[in-house]
Amino acid sequence: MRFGLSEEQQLLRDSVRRYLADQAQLDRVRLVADGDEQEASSILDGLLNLGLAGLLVPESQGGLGLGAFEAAVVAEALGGAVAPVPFIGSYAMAPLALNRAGSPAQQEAWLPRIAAGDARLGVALTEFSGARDGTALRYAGGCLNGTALFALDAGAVDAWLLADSAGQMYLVESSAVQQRLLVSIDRTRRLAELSLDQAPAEPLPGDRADTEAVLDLGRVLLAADSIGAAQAMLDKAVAYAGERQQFGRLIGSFQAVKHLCAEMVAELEPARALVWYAAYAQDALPAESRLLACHAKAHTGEIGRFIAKTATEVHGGMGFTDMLGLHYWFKRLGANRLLLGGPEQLRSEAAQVQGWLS
Amino acid sequence: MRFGLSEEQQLLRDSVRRYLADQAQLDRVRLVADGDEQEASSILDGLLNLGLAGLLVPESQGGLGLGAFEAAVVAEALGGAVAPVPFIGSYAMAPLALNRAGSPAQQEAWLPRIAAGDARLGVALTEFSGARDGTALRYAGGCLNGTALFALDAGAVDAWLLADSAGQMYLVESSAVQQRLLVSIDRTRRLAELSLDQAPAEPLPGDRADTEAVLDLGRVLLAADSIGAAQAMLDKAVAYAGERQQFGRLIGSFQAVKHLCAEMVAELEPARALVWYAAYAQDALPAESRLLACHAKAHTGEIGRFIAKTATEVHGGMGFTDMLGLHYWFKRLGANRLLLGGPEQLRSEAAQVQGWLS
Amino acid sequence: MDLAYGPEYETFRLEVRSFIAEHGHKAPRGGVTGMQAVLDWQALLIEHGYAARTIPREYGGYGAEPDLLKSRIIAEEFGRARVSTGMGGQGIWMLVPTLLELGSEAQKRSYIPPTIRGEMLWCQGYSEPNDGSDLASLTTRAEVDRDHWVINPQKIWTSTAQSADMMFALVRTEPEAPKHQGISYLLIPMDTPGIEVRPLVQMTGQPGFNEVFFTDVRVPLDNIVGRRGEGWRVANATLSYERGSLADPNATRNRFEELVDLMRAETLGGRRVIEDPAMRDRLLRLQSRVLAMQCNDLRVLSGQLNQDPDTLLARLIVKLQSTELRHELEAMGIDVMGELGLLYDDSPRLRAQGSWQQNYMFYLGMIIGGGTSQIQKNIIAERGLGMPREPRAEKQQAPHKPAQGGA
Amino acid sequence: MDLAYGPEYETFRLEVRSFIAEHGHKAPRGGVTGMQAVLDWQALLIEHGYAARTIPREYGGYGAEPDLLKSRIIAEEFGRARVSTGMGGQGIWMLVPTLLELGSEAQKRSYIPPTIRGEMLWCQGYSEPNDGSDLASLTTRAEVDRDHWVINPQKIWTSTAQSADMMFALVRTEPEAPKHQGISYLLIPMDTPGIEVRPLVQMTGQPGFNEVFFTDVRVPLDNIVGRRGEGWRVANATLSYERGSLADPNATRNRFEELVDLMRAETLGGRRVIEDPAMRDRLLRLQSRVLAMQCNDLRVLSGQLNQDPDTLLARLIVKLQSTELRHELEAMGIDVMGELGLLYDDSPRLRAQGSWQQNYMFYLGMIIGGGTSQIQKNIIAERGLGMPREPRAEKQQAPHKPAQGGA
Repeated sequence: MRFGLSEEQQLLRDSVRRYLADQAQLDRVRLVADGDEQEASSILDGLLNLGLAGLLVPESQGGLGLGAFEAAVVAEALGGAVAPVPFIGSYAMAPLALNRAGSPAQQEAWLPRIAAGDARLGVALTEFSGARDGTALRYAGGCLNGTALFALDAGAVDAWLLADSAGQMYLVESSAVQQRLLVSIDRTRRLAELSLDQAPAEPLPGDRADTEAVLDLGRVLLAADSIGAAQAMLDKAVAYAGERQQFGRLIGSFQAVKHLCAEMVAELEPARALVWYAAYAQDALPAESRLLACHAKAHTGEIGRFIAKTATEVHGGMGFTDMLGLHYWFKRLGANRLLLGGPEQLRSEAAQVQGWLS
Repeated sequence: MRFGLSEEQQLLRDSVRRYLADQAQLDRVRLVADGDEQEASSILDGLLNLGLAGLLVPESQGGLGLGAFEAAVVAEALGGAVAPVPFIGSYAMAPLALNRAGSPAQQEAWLPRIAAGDARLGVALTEFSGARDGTALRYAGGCLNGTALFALDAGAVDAWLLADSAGQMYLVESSAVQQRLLVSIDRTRRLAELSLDQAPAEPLPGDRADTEAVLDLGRVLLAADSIGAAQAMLDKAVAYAGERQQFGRLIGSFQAVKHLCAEMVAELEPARALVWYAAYAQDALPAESRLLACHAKAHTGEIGRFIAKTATEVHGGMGFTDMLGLHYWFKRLGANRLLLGGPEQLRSEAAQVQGWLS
Repeated sequence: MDLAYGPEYETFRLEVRSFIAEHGHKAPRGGVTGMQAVLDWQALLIEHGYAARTIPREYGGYGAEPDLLKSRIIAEEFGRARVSTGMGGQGIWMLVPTLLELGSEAQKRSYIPPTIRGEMLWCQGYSEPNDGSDLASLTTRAEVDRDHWVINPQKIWTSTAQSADMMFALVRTEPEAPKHQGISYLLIPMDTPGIEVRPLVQMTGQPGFNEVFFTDVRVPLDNIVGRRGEGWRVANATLSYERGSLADPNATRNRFEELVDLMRAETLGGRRVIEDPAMRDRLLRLQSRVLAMQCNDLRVLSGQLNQDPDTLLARLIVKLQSTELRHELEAMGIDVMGELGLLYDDSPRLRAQGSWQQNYMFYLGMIIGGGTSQIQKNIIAERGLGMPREPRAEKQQAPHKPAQGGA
Repeated sequence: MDLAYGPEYETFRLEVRSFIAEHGHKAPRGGVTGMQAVLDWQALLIEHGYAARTIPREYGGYGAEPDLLKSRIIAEEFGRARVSTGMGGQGIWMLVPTLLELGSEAQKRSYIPPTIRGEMLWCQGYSEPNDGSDLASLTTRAEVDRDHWVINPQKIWTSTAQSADMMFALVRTEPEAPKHQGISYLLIPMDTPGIEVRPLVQMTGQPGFNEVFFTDVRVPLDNIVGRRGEGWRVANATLSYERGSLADPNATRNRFEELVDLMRAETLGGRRVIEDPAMRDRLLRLQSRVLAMQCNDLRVLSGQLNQDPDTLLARLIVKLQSTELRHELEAMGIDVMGELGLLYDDSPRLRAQGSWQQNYMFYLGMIIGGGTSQIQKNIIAERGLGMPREPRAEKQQAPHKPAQGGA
């Protein structure tokens, strides 16, 4: 029995962490956040060389054939470094969607290229996960029309994976989609609004349950990303409190500061265990997987906001400026809280999953 | 402009406080809590001698003709001493009900006797304020049948004021009602279950709005009682922290203890202002009175629970035993939170009052 | 992640289940069972290795090797079936492990067998009126008079002192030594002349704690565990057992399920409480935390099994989080019932024997006892996160009230 | 309770209203108004006594007697109409009151008139990189060189330093004196050679604070307010003005109403957010707190009017509670929008110019600035509740990293 990472999983985590520590330091994150495309693709290329693109692609299609837990291990490492790369959409949700719901032809067409790092998909599930406004996607005569908001891992993609409000998924070549980038508080990842006007679209044969599984995976990985980001903020707060002096004392020796840090860790440790278990459940415990995905994301949303605020407070004025770059983590946690559904919505879905709705 | 107590109101408060400090010390509260009827009526008699019975009775009926604000001033003082006496039901809600909704004959019959301390009414509004279970009151042929729960200020009453689920109020002589005392965690006030079997009942001519006003007053006064009780707990915590030594220091010099006390006061002060304003609104601001009654009670319910817990924690093990009697305040706050509706219910009513319900 | 315990353990689980299926009906339940049934059940559990499992056979135990997973399976299966896992208390949880580690052979032979059988009950004599969280400042002393210790004057917060046969106590034996080095660990028969027990009523209304007064209480010199002056170290061996036994996430999960049932059962204004979306959102917030603590518990278990180094923090936060969480669960139960949640003791209309109300207060006691939440946060920050200690302060005096009159 | 201001004041309120009705259209709004319009509006306000109301006429003000209720009415009516009450900033809020209290006649005549007209902008030079909450430990020094102060080396967190004409600053002039007694309060023209301003970008993405570097910056000796070494006392006179201006419960109430509007406007899955009972319960929790802070504000006002002694605590908790509350209001606005709440800057689909997102961060800055919530709690406990101070500690050193190699 082992609740946690196997040795292979630790190696995976360590290799991603090491790469990010070497190649995605804060100054490079800043460059990407400020729009430097070259830096962005250079950081991504290095990560793909570690095999991240094929993580969830079956071995028969040239991937590593690993599962949601390994993807969560990677997401936690990426969040820890606020890595400015596409991952959750392009290299986790999209492969899972193709693998579970795609036709053999669709799988052949995309999975080997994704695994090789030769193709990348953006993912737009918001019409299914929680539509705002009057946006909608309508499929008729082999074409999709309408608007999809908050497409994940946007930018230079080869195709889009979309879902409509009924949970039907589609593939659309990027050339048929008008992409308008959205500006998010979190500059480390890219969101877009997609407009489709008679865009030729291939439905995926899978059913609504597949779309739910893809959405659940996305939610779990956003939660894992938040665990990594929150841990980084906590570590920075503890380190700062151990260096900064006020009133002739290290601020970390003040009980008030100590207790803020203790409260953060007291929330973070159980949340991490919950996220790990939820990730494991995506592969191993289908009866619990939806419920755990909702809770993992709702709960990290709540504690992530608490930790983002509290760690910033421990830094005092320094936390509020750009000098230490702390706000990149703050904003990443803020974005993760709301992408693919905020806490209240997720809890309401959790009630539904358990049959508690009237 | 004065937001707070006038000089007369301060005198009223001080006279009640002084009386309670002299005549309702903790050891006498204990006796009443343990069932000593004689102590109970002796404490009550002294209070009635201060004029509390006639506070809300019009001068024309032999009372003082004061308002909800004065009643809140008294309730705050009573809560501060966990005074083991009937007040909110018998001497505030009942007179208001008679005054607003009673016929001239009913007013004549009861108000002068209440003001003189010669008669006392218990109040059972729960069928209207939030019925549990399958209890119900049915009126037919001049008689009430059914069950009413959580009658306030129970015990040796002369008559009962009851409301049915539609908000119609009734007076029923106590001899026609079977009273079964309920045992509450709060032993300082008495709750009862009433059973009525063909009990002759006099409807009050007033309408549902009158019943709402009576309920609102009850809620505001429970909130005021909680402010008094919470203030007492805070005062005790601060005093204890200033005497108790641990690790060679006064525990009040530990930042953690200081911050617990600061958090209590930071919640308590605005809540007190809210309750005062809500009490004032019952007399002076009819357009806001319902909303403020809901908020005053919901909010003191929340902060009362927080302060009850936190002040107990500051006392450590001493707070958990009967030695200092702190738990009488703890339990009074617990009871006030739920009587006539808990926070969630009250907030839902507040939404309704503002037209926010779908 | 590998949550399977393996085939050997699944076989063991089936054994446990069949034991429960066969014998479970004999287990004591609620408050109605007589003492003999409790003792018989305890003996049966020891015989099958479900109690005193790792206590050596020569001291009356079952003599199995320590095996975290088997212990876990026993707890899981008995918990699921809601069958008692036998007697507990400070003798079994705290004294027996301490004696096994640091007691003399004679002490082990005299005390362990009757203790684990439930025939010798113990209470803990650590706290004193003035020490609270600062246990090491205790001042109750034992002085040597020929072949006896002579003990004075008082302990407090002593649970079960009235029914206990024995007390294990910390007393100051070297008043000149530094605070932590002048303490010894003594075993005191509770029928020794000079001991007086006075109950302290708790806020729940029940007696639970006691004050214990000592007036020249004499116990033989060899009633000491470990050496003179080493009592602090002996007690700390025991304290780590205590902390481990405080919080059971499976009990919390069971309680959460009872909360859901309560929300399905109770109504307000004719609507089931579970149908109130605001209450349901609150329920689901709690469910997130219940699940998180269950997962945290699995991680801690895994850390013990696999010697994972990164589970220290997961372990240190358990007392703080689990007591606060349980307190909030009970609080919500009260709110679900509304005014019914105020009822207590033998009140008409009382629900669930008043257990929500009682536990609400009991778990506030758990938050306070065994290191308050404030102390826990210090421990997490200093031991877990390595944050700097507070600078040492000079001794501070309580402000004296000004004397009346006079110069 | 008497919430009426009385007939004199109700007449005054009507005057204010008719001024607003007649002139309100000239008030600057949003970011589009030119500087001249701002100055014209300021002049008009001073002329009618709605700005610089109590500043004596000889210093360019309106010269009215201080009257809390009239000031309140002005704030209420302009707030209700959402019309600007004129220019603010550290010069008007902090420096002018300080000069009126402690400045020389010459200082008053030179600085107050242009400051209140908005023609002379000030920044505050208090904080330094190493002092943070411990302001009195500042080390930037001014040394006398003939008839000038010579100032070195650095201030930080200086808002509006780039646009300011002048700085009022605390500098250490007697390095040998005790911490609080060696400080002086100087007025420094920002165009003095040797001053360099470097902006600090905030988490909101906007510049706001600055670092200001001084290299042998020379200002005349008589640019001191109060006496040499008395700067701490001078600054404290000013600090009390600053704290008063931080939190405006009427602005919070307006923002709450915008939150309700937002919940009516935004939808999720086709349903308006206000129809979600869980979100509505959260909204109502906030409403309780908004109302409570409004009432608390009335109580504080009343305390000032009537010299009530029991409003000290109500005043001390304002900074803590109002900044935390406002931060939570803004946070809820983001949640109401869901993913739309992530949008920022000039994003397509941005709502309300991104004000919820920006304020969410800005008010976290307010929580931190001007005494963090932790410092506020100390103040409440010690000054408000009279709790004992922490024992003084010896100076503590940051742990040094072990040197590489070597003995």
